[in-house]
Amino acid sequence: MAMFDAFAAIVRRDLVLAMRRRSEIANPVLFFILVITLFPLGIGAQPKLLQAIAPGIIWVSALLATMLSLDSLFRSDFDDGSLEQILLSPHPTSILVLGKITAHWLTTGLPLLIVAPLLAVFLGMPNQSLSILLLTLFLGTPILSLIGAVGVALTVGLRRGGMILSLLVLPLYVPVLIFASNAVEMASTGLPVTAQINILISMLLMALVLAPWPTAAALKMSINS
Amino acid sequence: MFLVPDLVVRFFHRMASPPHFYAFSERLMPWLVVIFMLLAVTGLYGGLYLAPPDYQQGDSYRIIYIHVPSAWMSLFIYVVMAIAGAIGLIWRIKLAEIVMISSASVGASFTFIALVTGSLWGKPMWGTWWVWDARLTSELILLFLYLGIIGLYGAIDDKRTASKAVAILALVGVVNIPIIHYSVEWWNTLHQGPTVAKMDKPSIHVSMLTPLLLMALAFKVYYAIALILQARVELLQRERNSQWVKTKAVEEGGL
Amino acid sequence: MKPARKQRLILIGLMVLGASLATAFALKSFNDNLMYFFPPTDVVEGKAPKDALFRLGGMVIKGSVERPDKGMMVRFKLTDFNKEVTVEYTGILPDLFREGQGIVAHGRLNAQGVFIAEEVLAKHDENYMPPEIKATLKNPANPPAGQAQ
Amino acid sequence: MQSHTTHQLQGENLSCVRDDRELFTSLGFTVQTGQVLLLEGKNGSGKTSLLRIICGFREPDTGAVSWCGEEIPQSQYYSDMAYVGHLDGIKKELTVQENLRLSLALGRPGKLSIQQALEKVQLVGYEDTLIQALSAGQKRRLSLARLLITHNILWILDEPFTSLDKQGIVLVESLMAEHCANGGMMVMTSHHDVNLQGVDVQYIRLF
Repeated sequence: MAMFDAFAAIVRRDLVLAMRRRSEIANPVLFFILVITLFPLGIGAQPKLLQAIAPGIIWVSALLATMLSLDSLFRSDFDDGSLEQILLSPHPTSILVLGKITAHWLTTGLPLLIVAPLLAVFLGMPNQSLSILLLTLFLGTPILSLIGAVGVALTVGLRRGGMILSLLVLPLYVPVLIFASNAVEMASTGLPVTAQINILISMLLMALVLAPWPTAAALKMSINS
Repeated sequence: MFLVPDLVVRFFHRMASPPHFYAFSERLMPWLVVIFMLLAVTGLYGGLYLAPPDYQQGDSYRIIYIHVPSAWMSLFIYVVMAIAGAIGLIWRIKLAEIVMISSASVGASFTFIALVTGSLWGKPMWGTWWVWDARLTSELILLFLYLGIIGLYGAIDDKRTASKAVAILALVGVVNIPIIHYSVEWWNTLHQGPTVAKMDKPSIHVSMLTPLLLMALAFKVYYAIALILQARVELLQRERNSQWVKTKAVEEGGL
Repeated sequence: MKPARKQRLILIGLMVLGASLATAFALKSFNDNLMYFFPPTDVVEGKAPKDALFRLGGMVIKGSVERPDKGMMVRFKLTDFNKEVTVEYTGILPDLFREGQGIVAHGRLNAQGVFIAEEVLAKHDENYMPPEIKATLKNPANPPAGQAQ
Repeated sequence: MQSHTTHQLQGENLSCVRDDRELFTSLGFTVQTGQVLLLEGKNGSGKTSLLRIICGFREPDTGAVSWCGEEIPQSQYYSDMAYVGHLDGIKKELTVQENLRLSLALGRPGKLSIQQALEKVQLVGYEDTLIQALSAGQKRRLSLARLLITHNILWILDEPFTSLDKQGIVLVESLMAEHCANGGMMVMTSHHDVNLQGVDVQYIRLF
């Protein structure tokens, strides 16, 4: 199917691009690690306290790291005219946009999952909640990329879009933050978390279905400015 | 049978035309102000003087006559914005865009009032200025959504493009508001259950309910006034090159 | 354009599938307990977390409020009309805190099974009425509270 | 239904206001198979705005553009048109071939293969070169090669001769003439004089 070929081609292209400018992958991960290491320094190394707030710290840091990486989602395509070509494609723009978001998640969200266990150990998180932490990151970070795509599509044409972007995107991230960090917290006290996980799955599916539309519409609008 | 729909269609068609809206709103304004004054005065008199003190909260509960209508308006206005945004996106009616963007600052103000009064009420009642409870938190996030909309509109120079951007954002936000609300509610809850919306038997006494409803109406009319005033300014700014605005300016001797 | 139409159908199909799966998962989660809010019964039966902060909700048993060392520390018993839990709290209680009133306490259990509250919040109900009307109403919450003692 | 051999791009009563300035009003045109519409005018006269309206990026303040009798944006239009703007739309971290492959995936396969197209624009031997290493003229020719490998009828070109040398200009002109002779059509802007032999060219002058 030509439509899915186009989707795959976009994903492949963005992955190749990310490989050729590796700092784009490295930056969000480094930021993530850095922010998390700042907490013990700022709060003081009190193992009990750190352990109690570890899920929150990890998730807030993941949220900020994703938000900072959002700008790279459409920036270079906007600057060099590739975005115009994507919008003029006969294939549905939402599918092509979904391809870009997928690649973005693979290069910025997935690396967070890889370093998260290490950081969890730093913060003294109990082992039983580690798998739940990874599961919530696996389900939650794509939602962040999908919602963030709408915001960044709205602001990509602006010269000082960065501040506005955080104002647009962070409030919409609240539910993900609540359910994900709560699931990890509950898991560390040995409580069942199926409800939170089900909700995260549900939100991910909803975001997958809905987010590409406003993103495509916003890109069409942004290309004019 | 077809007479009424036809009239309604004609009315909306006329209203969608900027000069007609401008003229119509000018005639409407004094009436709205009078209605607002009447409602607000009777509502406040009823709420602050006539209504008895509550069996538990004493006189502190009287803040609901400001708090509750503001909180209702904050959500109501957001929904109006999203609907106006959708109309603007689909049918490209300029007036819908103007209604949407003019609502934003009014909505943000009501949200802010609801937050402040809620906080003032929370201190004596719950023992704390602020709790991270479902309604408070989602109201706060609602305020951020409003501020995001105002910020985005300000950041884009071309106002037609900006309206489109804001409409997309408002629609995304309206999908998210229930999700945000329920997420915070499950997470943690302290705020009391809804009072008036219980259809079977409102759990508020009639002597207290009547002023509350009067105040709610007064706030609605106030919103209409603020919206119209904002919309007129916005309209003149956008249409400053059109013939009717130029004629108007000459008539009023401004230029 | 047949292929284009076919693609669009596939796309719509996928979207419907995604949306219905999302709904299914959301509905499924409603069946689970999402409240991190435990009544005294759960605490007594050991269902509440042992080593973590949680919220305990219930009604303050009439006559149970005491200040053992005449200081800021308050001790009272909470009930859900089934089991009861002793709560200790040091600090200023909110206005609406009174006996027979529902409250929410945030804290953790100590080794003796006493709930050490870090925060006590009075949960006022959604009823607003003048005091004289309140007096004429029977309060259904009272008899069980009496039994609990 | 239109027959598949003749196509028509039509603009009716178009007007565009930008930053309070009326760029053009009640502008109309009709371009048919084999024809070229050349937009002329000085900088800021609205040429690019008109092209962007024709692309469907920008909405006209009045009027409409239609393709084969149907108002754009519509899906058939986007599989029949191709656009080269003043931004190349090519990724500098990718090779020539990778760039063209992506264009191919985004559109539908056209008459020429990637190799044939590179021969046409004289970029053979550069397949695996990163775009960073190409000159401005070579980049321009590469972005025009995109037009050759995908299926399209209407070319929309914004200053296609920018940064091309004399030889490049002649080359591109011949590609244009060939495209029009084979049932294509074009809408373009140009500062340079365009020499298209045997092609029916219409002019719109914007002020």
